[in-house]
Amino acid sequence: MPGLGTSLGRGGATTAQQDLRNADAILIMGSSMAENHPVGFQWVIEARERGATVIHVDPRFNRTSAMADLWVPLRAGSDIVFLGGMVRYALEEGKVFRDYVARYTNAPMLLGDELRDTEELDGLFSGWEEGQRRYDPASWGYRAAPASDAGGGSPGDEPDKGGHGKERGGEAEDASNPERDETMQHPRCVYQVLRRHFARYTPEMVERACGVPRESFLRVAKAFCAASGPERTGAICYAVGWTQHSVGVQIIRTAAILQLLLGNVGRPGGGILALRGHASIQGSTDIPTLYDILPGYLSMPLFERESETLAGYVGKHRTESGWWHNFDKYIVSLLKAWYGDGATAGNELGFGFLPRVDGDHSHQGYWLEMAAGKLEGLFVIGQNPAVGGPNARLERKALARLKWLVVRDLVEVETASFWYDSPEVERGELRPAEIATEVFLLPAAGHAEKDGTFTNTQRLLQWHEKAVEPPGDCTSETWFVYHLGRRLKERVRRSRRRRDQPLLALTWDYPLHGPRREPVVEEIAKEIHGRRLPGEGESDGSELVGGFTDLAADGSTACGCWIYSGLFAGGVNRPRQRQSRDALGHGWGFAWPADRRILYNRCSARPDGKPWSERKKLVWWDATEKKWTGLDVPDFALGKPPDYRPPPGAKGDDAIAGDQPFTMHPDGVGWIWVASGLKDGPLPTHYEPLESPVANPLYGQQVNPAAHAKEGPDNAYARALDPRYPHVLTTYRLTEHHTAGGMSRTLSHLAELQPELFAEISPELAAELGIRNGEFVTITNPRGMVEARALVTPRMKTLVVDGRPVHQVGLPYHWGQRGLVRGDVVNDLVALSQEPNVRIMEAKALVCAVAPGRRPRGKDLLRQLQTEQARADELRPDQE
Amino acid sequence: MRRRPDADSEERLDELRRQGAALGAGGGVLPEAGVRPAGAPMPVASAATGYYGRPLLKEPTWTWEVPLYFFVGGAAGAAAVVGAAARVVGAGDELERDARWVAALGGALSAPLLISDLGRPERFLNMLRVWKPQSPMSVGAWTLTAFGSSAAAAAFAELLGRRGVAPVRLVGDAAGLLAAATGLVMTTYTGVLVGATAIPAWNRSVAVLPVHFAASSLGAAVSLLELLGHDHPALNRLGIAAALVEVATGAVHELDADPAHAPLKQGTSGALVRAGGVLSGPLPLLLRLAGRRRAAAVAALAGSLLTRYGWVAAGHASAREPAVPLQLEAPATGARAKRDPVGR
Amino acid sequence: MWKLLRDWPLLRQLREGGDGTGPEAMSRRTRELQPKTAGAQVARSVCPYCAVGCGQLVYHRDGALLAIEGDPESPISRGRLCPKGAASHQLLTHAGRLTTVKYRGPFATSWQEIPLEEAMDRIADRVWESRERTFEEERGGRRLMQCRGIAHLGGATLDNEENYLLKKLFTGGLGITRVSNQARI
Amino acid sequence: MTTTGFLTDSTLCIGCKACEVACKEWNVVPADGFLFTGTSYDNTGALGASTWRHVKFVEATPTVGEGGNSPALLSWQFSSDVCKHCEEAGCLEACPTGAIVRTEFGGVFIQPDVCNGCGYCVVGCPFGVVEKRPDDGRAFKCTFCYDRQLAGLQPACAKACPTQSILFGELDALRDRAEQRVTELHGRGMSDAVLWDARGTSVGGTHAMFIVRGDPRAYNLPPAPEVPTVYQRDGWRSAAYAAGGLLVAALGAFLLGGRDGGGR
Repeated sequence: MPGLGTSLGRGGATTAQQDLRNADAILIMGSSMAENHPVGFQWVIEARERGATVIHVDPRFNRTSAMADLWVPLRAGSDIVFLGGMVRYALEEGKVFRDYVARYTNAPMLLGDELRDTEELDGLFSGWEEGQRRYDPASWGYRAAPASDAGGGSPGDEPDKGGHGKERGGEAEDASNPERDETMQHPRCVYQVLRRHFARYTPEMVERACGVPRESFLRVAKAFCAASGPERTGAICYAVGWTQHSVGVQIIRTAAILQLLLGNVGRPGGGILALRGHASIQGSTDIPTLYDILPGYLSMPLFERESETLAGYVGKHRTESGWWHNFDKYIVSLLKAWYGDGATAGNELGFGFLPRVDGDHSHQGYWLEMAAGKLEGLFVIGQNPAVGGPNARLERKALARLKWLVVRDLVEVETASFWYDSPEVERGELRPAEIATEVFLLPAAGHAEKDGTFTNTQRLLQWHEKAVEPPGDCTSETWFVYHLGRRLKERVRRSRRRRDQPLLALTWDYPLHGPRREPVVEEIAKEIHGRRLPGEGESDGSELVGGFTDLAADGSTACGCWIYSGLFAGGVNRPRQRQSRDALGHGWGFAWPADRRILYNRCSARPDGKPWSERKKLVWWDATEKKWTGLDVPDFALGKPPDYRPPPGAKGDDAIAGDQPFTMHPDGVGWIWVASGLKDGPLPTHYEPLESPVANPLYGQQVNPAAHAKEGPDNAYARALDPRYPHVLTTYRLTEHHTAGGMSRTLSHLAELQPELFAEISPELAAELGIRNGEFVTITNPRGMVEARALVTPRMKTLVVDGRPVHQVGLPYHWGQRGLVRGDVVNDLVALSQEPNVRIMEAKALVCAVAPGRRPRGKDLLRQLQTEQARADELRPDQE
Repeated sequence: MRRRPDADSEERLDELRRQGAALGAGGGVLPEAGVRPAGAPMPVASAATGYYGRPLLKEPTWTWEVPLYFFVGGAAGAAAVVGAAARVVGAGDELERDARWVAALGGALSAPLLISDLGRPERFLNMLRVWKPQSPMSVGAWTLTAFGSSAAAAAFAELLGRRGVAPVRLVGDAAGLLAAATGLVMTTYTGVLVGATAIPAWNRSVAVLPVHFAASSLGAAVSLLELLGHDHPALNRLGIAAALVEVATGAVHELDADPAHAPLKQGTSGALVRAGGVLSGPLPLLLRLAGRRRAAAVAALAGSLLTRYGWVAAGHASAREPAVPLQLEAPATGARAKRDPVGR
Repeated sequence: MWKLLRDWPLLRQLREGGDGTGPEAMSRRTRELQPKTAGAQVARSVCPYCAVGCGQLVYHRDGALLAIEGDPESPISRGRLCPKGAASHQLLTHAGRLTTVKYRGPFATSWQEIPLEEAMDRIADRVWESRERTFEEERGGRRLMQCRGIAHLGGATLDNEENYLLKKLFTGGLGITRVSNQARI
Repeated sequence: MTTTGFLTDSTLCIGCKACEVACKEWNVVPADGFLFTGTSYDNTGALGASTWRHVKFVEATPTVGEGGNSPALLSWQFSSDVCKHCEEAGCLEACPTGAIVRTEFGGVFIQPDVCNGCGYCVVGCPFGVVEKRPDDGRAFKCTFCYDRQLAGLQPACAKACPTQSILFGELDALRDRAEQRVTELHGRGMSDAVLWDARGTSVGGTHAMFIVRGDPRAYNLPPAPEVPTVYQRDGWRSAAYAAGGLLVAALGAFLLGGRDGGGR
């Protein structure tokens, strides 16, 4: 989420699905919303029926394109060129919403003279250290602003660190007002730097790099840029079609820049809607089961000097100005929630208990450790990497190196059965009798069999009630984790060892109920919401806080996740509320933060506090009441007047002026330019996918320099322009199935609707290869080989990229060896690669070869694969 | 990671550039030319093909028993009529007796045939749940009930009648007349039953079918009696009449150019129908004129049976072809069995 | 017998008329037909598939699930569901659902079923042993406090409360840093 | 009781198949086989004993720059099919057992506890909707969610439909709405939008209407469906002639004299 986080301040969708209804134009790109979020798509249809222009830019003409007014196919992996072209169009054709841009973004800020742009360095920014293959962002800062604050080591360049924690990204900025040029004419101001940076993203370049006819591109640019200004707004919807690229974060950045230039953030019918694919994927980042952050986007302490002590750690992450000035309150309250009385002034409130991150501990990072036999045990809970993981073949084989594996799911997924029915067993690569891994497969409870909250794609927490007891031995994760923790705490009850102190101190006294002694989920929710703890002398009776503004840094409050604080305000279970009062759904569930449904909604009013227009009003300043009011909970200090100017030395939110809507940022404005917080540059730049059939038409730099290819024998790549893999391969989901299929391939009512793996192929390619519709084809690349039914369809277009025809092949990835319907694992073709900021794999733009007929079986396939990989190795350029 | 294209891929790139140019690139997208090129056939849904050539109608679900029943029930009905006629005219007791027995046995055989065809045989009584004149099947169910019992009664009376108990003979005659009356329906209603459906090959023949089936039934009935050893000239006259009608109905179909009737002339169904037609029309006619009554009888029986199977087969073929009900220009290409145009 | 006769639609036809296609032809079952959810209890829930967050009404009676439908009052979904959401009753009730604990020992070639509590004890043992072997309190005199040998994957399909407990125990309690899930950008 | 109906508007359909699944879930309809068809995204094929809602995928050739909502051309149309619930219903008239009845809502309902699987309704349906389920023996089709309607609920498919492509309501109101919608679409330049409603035919109108773009025949919607009962007139007349002829022939044949010398 750093794409949105660094640009706007928070790593979440800025708007609500219902609000799409108010848009005048909707750009859906990197998503097939109609296919993967059909019920949310009703709001797009409603907007369309009310006259909005719906635009879909996608390699395939899919169910979303079928409902759109405009559809443009582009080559998978060329998104930044297309969006960059739109940015350039907005800048050069005078489509920019100047009043908004000049006041609400950092476009007027001046940048340092030492900065060098990709224009000058053929695709690299200044600060690139070829040796360490990373950027030093020192030269990216505003003029007259220190490169970083007291914390030292500027963030964004720490190899060990992931990107989720840097939602604020602003460590490198403080409140010392940088030089500005309100006219945005100064050659070194962000606005002018931006113009020069995107100067070469012309319609002609879009045509050349994306394979989009320039007229079609211009139609799209014109239509979307028209949805701008006081009377009109446009929204952008994206999903993993943008994120699963080696430049994923920067694609989203480009969209954020476009929306800021058009004045579409924080206004009704505007914003950027990140469409997420799992019931609580937003929640699992807010309360992260991730390695690089703690609940509420607080960075995990790294194995480094600053993070030795709480003071050093806070000093590093706390900003002088902006909301993150409260950083200390949130980390301390979290420590109190976890370690309770064990967190004392004496032990830095238990800060020393927290483990330090000393490497890439992301999914892909530790899976490679696993493959190397360095891991002993693994818990897999509600995920199916044997089918859904990048380079699934490598991931399956790695499982055999574990001492033990615990899988919890509704059905026996391929991850649990890898040791006896994986393709590797069929190929003789793995033999059950030689696999030492102990496997525990535990049945899980379903959503209607337990209480709890999901956080949906628009940051909305909704409670689901337990209807029935789970069958047999099925249990909730709450039950599993609680009772596992109880057993482990037993063992350290009397331990004095340092390593056991965190476990000993861990607060684990949840009230239990029911036949299985299940923890009361509402109690956990209250812990997340936060309590004011009884002070010295006070008899206990700890009470719930009102919200995150009540949290303190002195250990007098405990809060499990500050951004969720408020979900139990007034002792009421807000996520459980079911009385929707208005279009934005207030009264139904709870949206973080503070039940704001549209973020940065201060932007919906002019700098003077009045709505930009009657048609697009949302939140405004009530001069008589002296407070912000409107149709949503203002995302702004309620009593702060529009003309407020921070006094010298003001800190935190007080340092944010009354016309600065992006309060999470130290400078209170939206960031077109991200001075630090990103590992691959302050502005988006087009790089080719790690595997591409064309040379980067814009720069000599072929791929994202900061990306990690994790190249190896089992993770081989086709080098650029490899003639043996001339086609672009992209993977996706279908409406009828869910991700790796554990929740759909097993259901007859879904399985029958899409019973077999198919490859969508253009008639031209089919003709070239003599493939007939419905026949089997084999898709190959250096990592794998899958067979699928050919679905020959004119919905797949052959594009002309850089003067040559490029065929694109589409593969949905839902099938595996188990379930009612089975098929090859498409993710065997996906490389285990990492985007630099969030370490996501590149699954949407790959290369492949296609041949008629079925793939070889068993050992023959293995032999074939090895030759493919040997070929790839010997052909790999020495630059690797 | 900086990748510099090496020599051979540069060549490849140039070659591809040439291809691109050759393809008249510039528009960014290849021309629509090769949308359905040879080698990449795709199923098509259009006004010309219908929905991927899929059938619109469902095929009949009747199993082998039903056409057999059409034959048996029809013959039995006709036999009852012949028997009654013989009785009325007083043309011979044995003939009347055997006719009654043929009718009774046919009626008795009909019910089990129909029941075993049901998806839920145990529910056969539901056939008498309601009276629906608008449903030929309902009419048939009630008719068969009446016919079966009256024919049986008539035959049974025949048995007792030998001992010359007067009232029994009276009841027997009444039953015989009732059997004859319902027998008339038995021989004809199946034509309406088949004709009044959504199957084009059937419903376009609805005006012919009852006559066709009646003649076929009569031919079968007299043939049976003849094979039982009766040589009453009336039987031969009826045989000739039946054959004449069959020649006529056959001609009607052969001369008809309606595409809906293709199944009557093409494929397996066409062969069956035509064979049935020849065996029950021209052939017995010639044989009878040549005085070969027994041979004619055998032919007519076989023809009558084949005819029924032929018509049911034609119904299947007709239901598979969407061109007629959808009024497509030409027969839909690639109409295949449900949900398998891939051709596996 | 008499009852049977009285229910005979033919007689009803004779009494009331009708051509055998109307009420006179309806069976007792049809005349007493009710939706299967009549009188059931309802729990308010949320669809477990994608992140749209459609409201669901879960109908249940005597501890058994009857049906799952959209919640018309939801301001997001307005009672509508996609095919997956519509199938979520089957998701919880289909025959292939796992309801017992399966265990596979080292080098074993088949599953065996074991009691839940026993599985929990064994898992606790494994965690403890691996943590004992791979826990590093310090490195180079600097605090690490990390359990290197255990990893976790999953969370995007779980409840917030479940993710909270997972993170709290694994990272806060056991020192496991290798924690990851489907969520990325 | 008001008579109700479906209006299925393919210009709003996103082809998600929620209607197919919602129907199967509510009515506990078994799976219909797991065969890949190769005809676009439609692997269900057709309505049948185990498919009471069926989404059709009609593929044309999209043009770059134009989405499916472009009035200029057809690209990829989706349309959810269902039993038409005819005013003059072939299956209803054909059923000999009274298993098929007309409900107070105007729907055509097969009583599963009465049907004995004679199969006559199967050939009586001009839309190929009714089918016998082999392993069960009885005929099945859309029930119009009679049980739900009795309780004032709308049918499962209509309730689930994410984009209100399937509208359920009072029949006449729906008809007006359909005509308005078509006019509106024409106003938007979609001159190929048509309302399929068999009112002009012997079927006498249906309780399921469809708005589609292009020729309805591409969706297997017949231009002139006929209820088979229309053939009965000719049928019975011909039967009467045949019976009369048979009778006359029989009597005549004997009246012409001769005697049966046969008998064993």
